[in-house]
Amino acid sequence: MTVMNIVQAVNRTLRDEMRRNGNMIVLGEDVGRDGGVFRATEGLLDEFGAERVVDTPLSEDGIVGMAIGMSLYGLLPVAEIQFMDFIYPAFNQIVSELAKFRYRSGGQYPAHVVIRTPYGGGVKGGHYHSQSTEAYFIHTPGLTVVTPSSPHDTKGLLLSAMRSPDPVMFLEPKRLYRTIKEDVPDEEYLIPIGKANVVQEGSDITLVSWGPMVQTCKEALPLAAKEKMSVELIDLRSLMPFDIQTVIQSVKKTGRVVVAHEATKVAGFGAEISAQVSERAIDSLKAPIIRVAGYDTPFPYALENSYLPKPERILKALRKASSY
Amino acid sequence: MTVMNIVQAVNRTLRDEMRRNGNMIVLGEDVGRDGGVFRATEGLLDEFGAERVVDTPLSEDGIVGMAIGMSLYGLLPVAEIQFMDFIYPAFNQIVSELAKFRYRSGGQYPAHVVIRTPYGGGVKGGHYHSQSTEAYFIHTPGLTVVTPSSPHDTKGLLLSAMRSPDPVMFLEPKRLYRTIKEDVPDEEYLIPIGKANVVQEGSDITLVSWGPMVQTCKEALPLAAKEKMSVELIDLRSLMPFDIQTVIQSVKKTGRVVVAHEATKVAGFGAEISAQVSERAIDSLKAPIIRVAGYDTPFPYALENSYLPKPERILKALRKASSY
Amino acid sequence: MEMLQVVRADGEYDAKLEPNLRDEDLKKMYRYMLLVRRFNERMLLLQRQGRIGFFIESTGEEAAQVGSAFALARSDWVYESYRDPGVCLVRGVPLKTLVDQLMANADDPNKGRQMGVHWGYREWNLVSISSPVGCRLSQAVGTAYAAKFKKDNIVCVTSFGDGATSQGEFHSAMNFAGVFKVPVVFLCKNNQYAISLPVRRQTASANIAMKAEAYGFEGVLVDGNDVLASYKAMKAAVDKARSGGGPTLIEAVTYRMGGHSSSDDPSKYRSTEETELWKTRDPITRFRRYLMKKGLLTESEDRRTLEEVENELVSTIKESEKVPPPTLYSMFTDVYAEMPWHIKEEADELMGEKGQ
Amino acid sequence: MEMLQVVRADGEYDAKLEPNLRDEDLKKMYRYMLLVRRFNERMLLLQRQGRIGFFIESTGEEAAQVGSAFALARSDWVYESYRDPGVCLVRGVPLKTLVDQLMANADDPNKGRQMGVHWGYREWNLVSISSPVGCRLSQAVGTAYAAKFKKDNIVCVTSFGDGATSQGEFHSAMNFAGVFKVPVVFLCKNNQYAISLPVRRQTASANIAMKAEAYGFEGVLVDGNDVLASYKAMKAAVDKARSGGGPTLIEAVTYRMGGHSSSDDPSKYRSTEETELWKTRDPITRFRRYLMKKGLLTESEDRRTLEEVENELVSTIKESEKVPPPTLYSMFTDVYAEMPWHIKEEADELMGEKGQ
Ligand SMILES: Cc1ncc(C[n+]2csc(CCOP(=O)(O)OP(=O)(O)O)c2C)c(N)n1
Ligand SMILES: Cc1ncc(C[n+]2csc(CCOP(=O)(O)OP(=O)(O)O)c2C)c(N)n1
Ligand SMILES: [Mg+2]
Ligand SMILES: [Mg+2]
Repeated sequence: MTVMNIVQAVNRTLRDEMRRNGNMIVLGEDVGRDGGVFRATEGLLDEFGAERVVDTPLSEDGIVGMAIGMSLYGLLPVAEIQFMDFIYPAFNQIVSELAKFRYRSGGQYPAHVVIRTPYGGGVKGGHYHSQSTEAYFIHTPGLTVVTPSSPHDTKGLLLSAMRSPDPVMFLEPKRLYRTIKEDVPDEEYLIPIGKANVVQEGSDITLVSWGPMVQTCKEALPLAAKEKMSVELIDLRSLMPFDIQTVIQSVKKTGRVVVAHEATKVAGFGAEISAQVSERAIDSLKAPIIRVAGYDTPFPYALENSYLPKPERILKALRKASSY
Repeated sequence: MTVMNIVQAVNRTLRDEMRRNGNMIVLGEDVGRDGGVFRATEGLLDEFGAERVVDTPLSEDGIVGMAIGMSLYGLLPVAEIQFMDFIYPAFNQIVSELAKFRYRSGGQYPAHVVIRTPYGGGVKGGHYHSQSTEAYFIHTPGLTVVTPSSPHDTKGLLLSAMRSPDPVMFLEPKRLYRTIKEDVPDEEYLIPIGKANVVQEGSDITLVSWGPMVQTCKEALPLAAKEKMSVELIDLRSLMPFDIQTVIQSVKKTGRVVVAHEATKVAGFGAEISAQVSERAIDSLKAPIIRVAGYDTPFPYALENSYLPKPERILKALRKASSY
Repeated sequence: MEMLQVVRADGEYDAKLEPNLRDEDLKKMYRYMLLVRRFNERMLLLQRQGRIGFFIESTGEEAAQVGSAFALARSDWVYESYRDPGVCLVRGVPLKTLVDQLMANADDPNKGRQMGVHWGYREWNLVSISSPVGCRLSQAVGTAYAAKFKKDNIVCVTSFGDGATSQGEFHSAMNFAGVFKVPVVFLCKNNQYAISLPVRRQTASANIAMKAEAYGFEGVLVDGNDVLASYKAMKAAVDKARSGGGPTLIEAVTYRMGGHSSSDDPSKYRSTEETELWKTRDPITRFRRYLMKKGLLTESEDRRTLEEVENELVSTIKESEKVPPPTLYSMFTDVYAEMPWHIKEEADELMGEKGQ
Repeated sequence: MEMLQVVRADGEYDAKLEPNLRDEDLKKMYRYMLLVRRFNERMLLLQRQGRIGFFIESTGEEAAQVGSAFALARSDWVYESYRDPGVCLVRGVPLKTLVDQLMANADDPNKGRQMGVHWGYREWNLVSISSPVGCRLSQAVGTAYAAKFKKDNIVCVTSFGDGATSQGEFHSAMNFAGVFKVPVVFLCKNNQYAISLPVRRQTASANIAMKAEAYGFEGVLVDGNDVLASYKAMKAAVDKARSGGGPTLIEAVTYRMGGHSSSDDPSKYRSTEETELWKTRDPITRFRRYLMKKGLLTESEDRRTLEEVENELVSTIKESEKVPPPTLYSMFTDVYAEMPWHIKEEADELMGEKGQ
């Protein structure tokens, strides 16, 4: 066991896997000498050399395109996109190419690239260093989308992502990079992609969340407990595929659902969870399915604190659901 | 009144507005001499000249970027992206720039660009000439998203798009380009953005759809009538903003909802409609909200016919909703 | 910049420039060129008859395809273009496999998942094509990087059109190739048009080859209607790449003699004079003249080869048309390595419906 | 390619190359350069003290900013970069307005919506900056197109870093500019680094200016630490553009003397020798020497100017700090021209909560 934060968990897990897998390559802007702007790749250049830890020119489509080509030839490229907000120059490579290679080639050319990227607000970054656009990627068949909410999950999920035969978007909650520290086992363990984690069991309301918002939900739990609401908190961990079974089971028990995410609300992934629940468990529902989400504006700067869903907003939604 | 199809309606409306507004410019690949690969800009070059009908190099980010810059200086650029599947090289320009210019500049620099692009399947185009990814754009605050389903609506909505002060994604149902002909008034009329159209009133089930799938829904109506289901068909017309009031009013009457779209199902815009309904009208619901959508695979080629939702699939969903 | 040419349009040639190829190979090259020409014509006809859905021909571009493909090793990788049936054939892809792709039938290794001309064959290191113009170039750079990393002695070639040079992804790929000095060859077949846009309005640069300088490596201009020059240019580039010399950009100057695709009418945007002029530069006529001058081909051999090619095409089409379409279930596989629950649900639903 | 230089690092100059500027203007230039230097230092300090959230300095790049901005007309448009406070100031933006942006307060014309250094002022034709590197270039081309279309006699300038030249959007913009021959000037401030990546690993081309050739127009290499050379290069480019000569790419060679941003530690990736070397080329020292040699500046005038600048900064900061933050409601406006129902609902909900 070692106590570490999320960024350290990323760093160790990359290092361990690079030691194990000589075909693994890390590439991206400033990942080498600089160790990444968040330090997630610190030390890798020294240990593995510039051929395996590749500082690229400033071009996201070049990074992802090159990673795809590496992967088709048998390497395991793990690309870093400095901020999720800067992934769009590579959007064509991701949605048109990476996501479809296996399918369009009839299985001849599976492209397995892991794209790591920090996302989410809370770092005073304004709208180009704060967005959460997981829904774009979830809505793109062929991509796997994963997001951890703790150092422990980071290790287990990142390992699974790197061992998966499919392309994986690995979304890292940057606001939590250094705020949560916990024991992480030193030995290898895989957290299965597609399985949710029931963070806390409860009987009154199901609270579904993922990524950085899980932490906010956790902070809302004692507040809810104080008001005698028994909340079952589910951390989806994996957004595509997502573990609808765990959600539905919970809803059948509680009859009430709140979904919390940081992304803007309209057409966010919360809508999918809501739609799935009302498709599969409408008779169990005792209240409207409530979404707590980012407001439908570009991510603000000065007013970031009012923009981000806080434990109080979640509490309010829980109250609304439970008192309906 | 003139009988015309959708592509003609686009063509006439562009022409009329260019006559009216000397600051309007049409730009894109093959829009000039060739008149557009679907002929939507036919004749414009001859009438308005190469300065206003601009054949661009093969670069979507160049097209949208240039259009933004034109618009900031006071022109009205109407850009054509040859297929929606080829919009991704411009995705960064659209989501990071076009959508956010007004907001980020505190209203100093509103960017008003209309992006016209054909979308949807049914033309034997395989996955790069068939996709429907409206959800990406709906999930991007700052963009307006509109899609007509008939020649009449095409004219009224395209005019509104060009007169709107906001950036508009104008999605044209390419499968219907030449299949529906109807009378279109010669005089100017605007169809308001944000208002749905109740195609048929009914009392048993609310069927919500948009774009090319509206036609498929219309074909399902007589089948449903034969089975004594009274269906209220709502054509959203505008997806952002969307007319939730009309939907909710209908649901309060019918208690049953089917949403039909061509895009892949997971995290598609159907999920948002479903989520809105269960948030706002759960007590009116007598059945699960059912989505009929494209399967969650890349768009196929040989099997396109089995992939696209057909009237029968919609009928099946209507039956399921009404017999629940 | 000078343009490399070995054989002139009239069949005269510069013996000093002739590449070192066996007579056998020269004859094979010719046969492949004929096959590509007739393949194009036949497939366009099938498309007109509704027997295949969509087709893009490469008539006029046979020399650039066949010449460059001859310069590659079996183990080299190719990110070919939709105008490269000749490259596929030279690399060993059976004619039937190409026709299967156009028919999108159950024998297509791509499982009928893509529009016609979107070739892709793992067995021959031909990477699955996609439609978005320009996005394959950086992938080719990545493959070249990987090969160099693994110390495999292979070169990665990617072929694309003049229009593709305008895409941002062209730039990224060229830049990465220069920075990482990988064994990649960029082959731009400048056929003068991107659908309706003539190349002089695609870019203001004097030519395309010179664009390589901006990325720190060499650009080469070659007569793409001259199969020997096309061979030579590619051979030099792959030799250089293989020996650690890094990337090359080749601009093969050629002409799209037909429409852009089976849905295009080129008379809207170009003149008959222009097309007539380029007919006088036809790569096949030219090579035929050369071979005859060299005594490697007689009129009767020529006729016989054409007949063989025709027969091969007719019988192949017949065979391909017998193959059934892909199974319904195949629509749902290969999205992921393992089918996730939500796709399984959808597949089950559809299969259930059809089972009824 | 030769690099244009008027004043050497030691203040010696080539009188034949001196631009035609009034003494008044030379002194103004110097004052602006000082102001930018001290602005950078002060703001970095405020950032360290937590009084502003984020800052990017442009120390070392004062000459390129001030020199180029002096060559523009009031009506010209500028897509400036985050390292261009000097451009904003020269164009007339009050110092307080820049500080308001960094404080994201209610006086910021951008309504506090963006991180620091994302300038944007309609009143001075300075187009609102965004973070994604490279995406402003094609917008500048569009603005230039529009101006030409409207027969307005203006030029559009866009300024960016060496790293930006790797983005696909750089390529598209350059290509469109060449094809449409619009009155645009691309100013690349090559400060040798893109965060940690040195320019020699950003591209394999000999320099950045030469990249213009691939797009059919001229590239110019200029000493970006020489304010007069920077002025001259930009003046020539805008004159050419204004008279219908089309685009120019200027590479201003300079050095990022500080870290990339307030979150960066450059000692991880570059040597002290290197930074020391560039200190000897400091643009302000150089220009001071020149002015003194010309008898346009005395030691005491210099001290007085610095004092003035300091006072201006101190009092401006004080003023800006008095301004309240933007209103809560302002978070919801300007997404669209009119607020749609769903945003209104969200605004009402939040305002309701806060009202309680
Ligand atoms: C990103 C993208 N935009 C537009 C298209 C539509 N399109 C298909 S081929 C083509 C022209 C390609 O021209 P060129 O690169 O010269 O190749 P050629 O067809 O001449 O061989 C266009 C515009 C596309 N496939 N991809
Ligand atoms: C598309 C994109 N990718 C990555 C970043 C992160 N980033 C911000 S500035 C920068 C380096 C820019 O270097 P350069 O263009 O040389 O400008 P400089 O900062 O040196 O003035 C990077 C990588 C970004 N802002 N946008
Ligand atoms: Mg071409
Ligand atoms: Mg730089």
